[in-house]
Amino acid sequence: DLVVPNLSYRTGPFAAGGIPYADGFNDYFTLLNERDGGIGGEKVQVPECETAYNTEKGVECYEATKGTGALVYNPLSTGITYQLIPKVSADGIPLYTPGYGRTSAANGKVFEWVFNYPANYWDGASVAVKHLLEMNGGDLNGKKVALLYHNSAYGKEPIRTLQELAKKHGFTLAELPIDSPGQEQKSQWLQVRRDKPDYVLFWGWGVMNSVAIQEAANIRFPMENFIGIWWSGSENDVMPAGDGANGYKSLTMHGVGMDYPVYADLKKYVYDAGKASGAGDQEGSVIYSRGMYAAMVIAEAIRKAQEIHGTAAVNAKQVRDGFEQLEITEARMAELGLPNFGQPFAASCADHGGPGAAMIQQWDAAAKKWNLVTPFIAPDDEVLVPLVMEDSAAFAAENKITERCN
Amino acid sequence: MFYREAGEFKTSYVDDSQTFPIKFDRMRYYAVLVIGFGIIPFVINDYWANAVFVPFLIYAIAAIGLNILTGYCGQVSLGTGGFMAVGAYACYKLMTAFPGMPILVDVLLAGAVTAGVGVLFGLPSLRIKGFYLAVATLAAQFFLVWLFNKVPWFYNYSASGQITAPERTMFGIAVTGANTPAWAKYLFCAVVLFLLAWLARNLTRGTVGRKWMAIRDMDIAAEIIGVNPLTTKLSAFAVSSFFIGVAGALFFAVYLGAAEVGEAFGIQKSFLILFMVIIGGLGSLFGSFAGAAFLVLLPVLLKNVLVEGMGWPTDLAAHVELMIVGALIIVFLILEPHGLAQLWRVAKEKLRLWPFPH
Amino acid sequence: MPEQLLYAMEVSLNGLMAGIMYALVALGFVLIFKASGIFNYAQGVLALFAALTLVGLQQGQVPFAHVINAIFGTDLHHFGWQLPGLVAIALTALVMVGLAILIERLILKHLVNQAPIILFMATIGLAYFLEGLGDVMWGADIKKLDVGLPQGISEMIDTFTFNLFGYGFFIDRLDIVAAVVATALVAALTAFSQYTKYGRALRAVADDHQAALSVGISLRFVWVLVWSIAGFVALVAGIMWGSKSGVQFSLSLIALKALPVLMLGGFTSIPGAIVGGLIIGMGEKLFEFFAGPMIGGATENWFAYVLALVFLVFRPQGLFGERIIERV
Amino acid sequence: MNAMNSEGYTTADGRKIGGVMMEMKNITLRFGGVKAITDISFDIREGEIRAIIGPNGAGKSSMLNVISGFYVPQEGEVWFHGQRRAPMKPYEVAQQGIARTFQNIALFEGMSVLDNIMTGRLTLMKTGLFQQAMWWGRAQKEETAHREKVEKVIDFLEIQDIRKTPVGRLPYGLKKRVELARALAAEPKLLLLDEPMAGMNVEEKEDMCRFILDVNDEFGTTIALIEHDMGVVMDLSDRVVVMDYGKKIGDGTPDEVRNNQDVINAYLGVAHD
Amino acid sequence: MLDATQFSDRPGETLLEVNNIEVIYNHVILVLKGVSLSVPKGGITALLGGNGAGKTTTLKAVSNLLHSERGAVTKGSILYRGDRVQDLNPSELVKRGVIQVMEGRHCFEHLTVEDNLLTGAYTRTDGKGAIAADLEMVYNYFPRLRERRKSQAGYTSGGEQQMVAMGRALMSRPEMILLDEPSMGLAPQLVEQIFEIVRAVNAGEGVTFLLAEQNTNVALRYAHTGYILESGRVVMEGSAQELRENPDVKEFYLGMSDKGRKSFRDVRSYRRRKRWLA
Ligand SMILES: Nc1ncnc2c1ncn2[C@@H]1O[C@H](COP(=O)(O)OP(=O)(O)OP(=O)(O)O)[C@@H](O)[C@H]1O
Ligand SMILES: Nc1ncnc2c1ncn2[C@@H]1O[C@H](COP(=O)(O)OP(=O)(O)OP(=O)(O)O)[C@@H](O)[C@H]1O
Ligand SMILES: [Mg+2]
Ligand SMILES: [Mg+2]
Repeated sequence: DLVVPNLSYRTGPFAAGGIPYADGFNDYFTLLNERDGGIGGEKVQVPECETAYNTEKGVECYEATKGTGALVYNPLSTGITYQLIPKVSADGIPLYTPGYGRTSAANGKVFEWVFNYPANYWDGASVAVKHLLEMNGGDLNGKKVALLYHNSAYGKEPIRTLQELAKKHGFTLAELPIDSPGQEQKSQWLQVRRDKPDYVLFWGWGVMNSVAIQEAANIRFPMENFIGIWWSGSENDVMPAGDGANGYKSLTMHGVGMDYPVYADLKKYVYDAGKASGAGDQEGSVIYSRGMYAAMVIAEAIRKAQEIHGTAAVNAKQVRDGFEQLEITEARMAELGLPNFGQPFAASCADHGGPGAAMIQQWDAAAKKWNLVTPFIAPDDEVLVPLVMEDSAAFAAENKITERCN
Repeated sequence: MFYREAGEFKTSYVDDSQTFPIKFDRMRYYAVLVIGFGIIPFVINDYWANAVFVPFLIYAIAAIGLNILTGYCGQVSLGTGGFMAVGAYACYKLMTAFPGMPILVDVLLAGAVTAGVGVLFGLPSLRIKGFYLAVATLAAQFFLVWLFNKVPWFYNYSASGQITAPERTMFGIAVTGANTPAWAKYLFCAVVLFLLAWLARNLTRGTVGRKWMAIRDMDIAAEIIGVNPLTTKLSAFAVSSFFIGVAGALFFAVYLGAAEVGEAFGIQKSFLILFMVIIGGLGSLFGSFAGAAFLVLLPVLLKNVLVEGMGWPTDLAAHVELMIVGALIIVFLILEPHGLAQLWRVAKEKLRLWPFPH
Repeated sequence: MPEQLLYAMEVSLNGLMAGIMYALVALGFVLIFKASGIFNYAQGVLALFAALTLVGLQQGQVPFAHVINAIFGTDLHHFGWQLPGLVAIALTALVMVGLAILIERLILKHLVNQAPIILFMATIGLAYFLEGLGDVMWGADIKKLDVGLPQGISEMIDTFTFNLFGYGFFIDRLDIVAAVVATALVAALTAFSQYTKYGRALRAVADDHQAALSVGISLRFVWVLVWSIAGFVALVAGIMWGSKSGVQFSLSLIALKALPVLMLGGFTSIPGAIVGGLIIGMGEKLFEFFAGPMIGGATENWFAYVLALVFLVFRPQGLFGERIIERV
Repeated sequence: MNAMNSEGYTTADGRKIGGVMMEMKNITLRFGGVKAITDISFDIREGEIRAIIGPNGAGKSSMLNVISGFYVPQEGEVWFHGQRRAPMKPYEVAQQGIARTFQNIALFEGMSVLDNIMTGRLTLMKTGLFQQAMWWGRAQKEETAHREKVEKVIDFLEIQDIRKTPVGRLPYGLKKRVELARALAAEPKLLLLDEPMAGMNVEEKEDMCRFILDVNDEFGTTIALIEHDMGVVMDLSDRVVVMDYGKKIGDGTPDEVRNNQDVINAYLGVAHD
Repeated sequence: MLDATQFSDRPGETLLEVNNIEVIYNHVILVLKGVSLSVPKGGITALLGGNGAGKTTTLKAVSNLLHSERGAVTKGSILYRGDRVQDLNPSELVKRGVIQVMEGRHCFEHLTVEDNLLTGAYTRTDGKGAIAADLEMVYNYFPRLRERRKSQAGYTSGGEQQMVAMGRALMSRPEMILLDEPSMGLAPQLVEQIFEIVRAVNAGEGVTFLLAEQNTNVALRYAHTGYILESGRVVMEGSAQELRENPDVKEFYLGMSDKGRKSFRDVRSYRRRKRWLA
């Protein structure tokens, strides 16, 4: 069998995000097993391991599962990702961190075993700014932008990028950290209310999201100028604020909602068969879709590996090759029942980061649903690439890694 | 009678003040050493090292440290996480600043630095007592975490504020970094623990230990019979912080390999280690080991039983796990308020009397 | 008036409000400490548990649905009723009383006359247990708590201050409600502990379990009473914080915001909890306002503690705490 | 020292009492409103057994606390060995060779009897933190040396059999004895005893008296003692101070005191045989 | 209400009966090895014995305060007014009129002296007036307390605390008081006073007393009957009169030798206590 451990967190402060993600991840593989008998005829096992978003438990889970011939890890935690990067590199197991983790891992020359396509935080930051540019006819000069962020590795990721972009586009950037968990954000929002930034960008996770949106509503901040990263854009985050949340925007790197053909199959083979993961009440939600998306990419990578190595029972090393040569086309996604769900991309030895495009979705409180308001927007690579190079070079130096692919 | 101390007469005060006056105990102790250093290193694998032994050894060090402060000197502290962070970041800075320096030296120096910081935050203990002090030490906890999170110098200006341990070797074998063999990790921690435990034992059995305990049991009386509270309390803070600092350094460099301060050394750490000390037994070195073992092993054990064994969904298992741990803590306290160590002592007394009830 | 000053005033006001929210949690600690010398680590979790139960009852959630479904393969979720807020609150209060009784029976009864640290430890065990139980009973997802409390900016104050200074202050209506409730609670509790013989009994128990027993004070009764009240206070805190940030795990962490308040006001003083709350709330917000920008923000957590620490150095028993008796 | 103090005197049973060791001059101690001690002066001479008696709440224990530096009097001076004592911390006082026992036993409940008594010698033990940590060598030598001394005390007070018991479990009377042992272990010049015989029956009191007397003439230790049992006080002490409501109402030999009318009214009630 | 004279008319009627109880601490330490007492109604019974004899333990066994010390009655029975009370919790026992004054004061140190006294009336239901009256009574017994009424008990002198403990017990209007070492740390005339009070309360209100006392000669002067405990066993019992006469008691508990009371100074020779049971 093919083993794809699911390092999930259904407990602890971030359970609300961890649950739907894990469900989506599991359900997709269940679908493959039920419908196609696995990948290339090989069944997929998805042993789940609870990390509670805690690095030590994460390590424990990794060690516990890696012996079982795990093919790839996807811990859904920037903290745990940093733990695992050295370990997977030593153990030779790919680490897939779509939309989170260590951004500079996009540089395959340094990070042989880590993949974070289709998009990462710096892409996200850049896309958000681009969206702002569009809203302002391409000119942000003299505008005020505030970054409200989870005071942790995750939240700090975009700062460098945004500072660069601020220089480039001439807007001023104010940084407002919020300590986890972030139930108390009075100070930050009073400051927003005083300084009246034109836009607020938001890197939050867990309860911090719903509180922020609530507070924004309280101070009557124009929601359409409040843009969250894709981890701050789930139903859980906007629901508690009720109508106040109407118009809130967030990034997303994939489609949302249930009007994709794949759901027909999911319903047939998984939900109705009573094989749904967890409480089975998360279908179609944003984070659920993301878990499913991650599963889809992993499945495709494995399929690719099988193709390359001509064997169904691929091992971790081979799956890495699969990831590195993976190409997801629009056509392929359509085949999979997910037309226009994500962006097409092709990885390479040097490029583990993908195009990094993302869409903007907006919350419709009345209809209680997210609407996509832009197509995929590509990030500003001319700013990002140097940053990635710089950071990965530093890592290479510290750990005496010699560049590959050349 | 299984367990005898009768028929053992001490002919000198030296024998009488040895660590394990009773032959039976001494034997068991040697047995543990043989297993710990002679057998485990050869059979251990990644999982057992990273999931059980290494964390156990490191927490044991931290627990001994806190036990010195709380169990022996009676100063309840909730700053442990913060002090571990000091150890970790000191170690990281030393490792990166002087790549040539032997890792053991890094670790011990990290401990020393922490000792300094510990003394600093120990000063209020002269006025503030009991739970007030406990809460006051949280100031240290939160401030330190904030500091290491905010000041880029501490994490060498890395983009996300994470610190990652570079590889360091001892006798040509890696003990930190990704390529460290399991047994090396284990052995390194085990040796450090052994040394520190020995130091702790020496300190607690002699003059210093008695001063600490005197302050713990009745600080006023202690002062009146000639114990200087200032130096005594601060020495406790220093020693305890040294241990905790070393633990922090190992925790980061050997166990995690990469760390983010808020995540790895948050307030939960402080509580966790305090639990270990109390469950194990305040004022007992053996207790520190027992407590650490209990809180490291139990969750892993439960998890394996519930998830692997009984195939429960992971979240349910996790919740139930919490409930069981909580319930067990309470049960133990009711059975024996003075911790596993005391439970053990009572058991021995019973054995000694066996088969007679009293 | 200069802008800065106005801002500072607004910040202070909101600080006071936040402080009251902290005080609501601190109150629970004080009650139990006053009545038994127990430092109740579980207070935060009690608040979470209360809030979870409240939402659960109100929404008609099936308790343990997840487990039941897992075991019997059923697909239960809701009873399908929707209780009015007050009814739900009343029911939850009852649940908390029941909980208090259980706690006394199963835990405290067996730990009479033990060292404070031991009892503290027991409450930690309790915290773990309740945390797990809450999740198993009601699930770990974020829940919206709505018992019809007003929320959002209060126009009245906004316009009023605007006409006054040309700058409208932001005050959250929820905070105003909290302030009113808190004041009422404090008044009631103070009266209770000052003017009833139970009040005296509580303090006696805190001083010396055995002596209290010997004069015929029933620890069982006192403890059930106190834990019930603490449970109710936790419920109130849970409601306020729950409607603010939704109900899920992190709610239990508000305990950490209450500790400096407790320390500053004094573990044994009910009014102290409020005053401490006000000082802490205002202090941390002002510090963040003035110093935050310079030193990089997110200072509130540690500053609250440092502030309390400073006070303690001058008054080791907190502002209103009982003098620590040092005698040989 | 001036001549008058240095004389000393000889007791009935022919013990030689030396010059003034400790002198309290016009001590006044207030606690908020409560006046615990009002302008009291008296002295304690080398080698004598000095009793302090008086009704409950008279200020006796407070007086001992003043001597051992725990209470700082608002007025008055403490002279020790002919010099005025600068205000000092209790532990400094202890290091000057003043040891004491307490009215409400103040033993270290968490430690064994042996350790408790060893704490008595803390002022005499010198090895530092690092030597302690290393143990072998100095620390161990010192430990055993002092242990021998302590064993002597243990034998002297006949508590060999409870050496290793935790003091928490001891009955009241034995605790008192252990506390005395702890004080003796410090080899004090001046020994302060606060109601050493409270809660003992006659026989135990007799033992206690024996210890006190032996300490006094074997080691020449000066003793100040508070006691409510008149029999004991009158038999043991060379001179007696009587306090009432914080004031001194009598001072002199047992016989003088016994027949002092104020003392009879305030304290003895009936004239004591 | 019966008084001392009545008592002497009809002895025998026992209020409290302790049958051959055994007490163990911490599951291992055996302290009472079969103690039996019977306390006559309206009488004053003294419990004598050296340190560690088990007096306190016996009293705590009766008042059910042992649990809080991790001790337990493992054998025998305790009957109060004929019904078994060892399973009641202490507060129920107090409601039935049995209250203990614990050894070593145990005041509520943060409460004022007056509050301390009032806690004694916790179980009473006969209204504020009655309680106020009794408070007055206690102050009359101990004028010293009236002076210190407003100060925290923790800051009062040893003897004052002893008075507080005594007064607190009286405040509960008990039927039976278990007194543990009432004279400890009290000035001589106050000791007499306390015992006078005991006698007065006993005669006046018919309160029964069981008192553990080291001060044997005072105790035997006021008690009607007495028991002598030695290392957890009753080794002698009888009327106060008989005990006073007994030569052993004379020597070991009253410190009398045939030629009157001897000076403490003379007792220099090492004397081994005589054991009744080897
Ligand atoms: N720390 C203190 N704070 C306030 N009052 C005190 C303090 N210490 C003693 N007092 C008061 O001072 C007076 C003398 O107390 P002290 O303990 O010296 O009496 P004592 O002579 O030892 O009486 P006893 O024989 O009962 O022990 C008492 O009234 C007591 O209440
Ligand atoms: N909590 C306890 N744990 C263990 N042993 C105890 C405990 N309390 C008392 N003991 C033991 O029980 C025995 C009797 O103690 P107890 O206090 O009843 O004696 P006592 O007659 O009251 O002595 P005293 O006159 O000194 O008060 C003592 O030997 C003591 O060591
Ligand atoms: Mg006194
Ligand atoms: Mg006793």
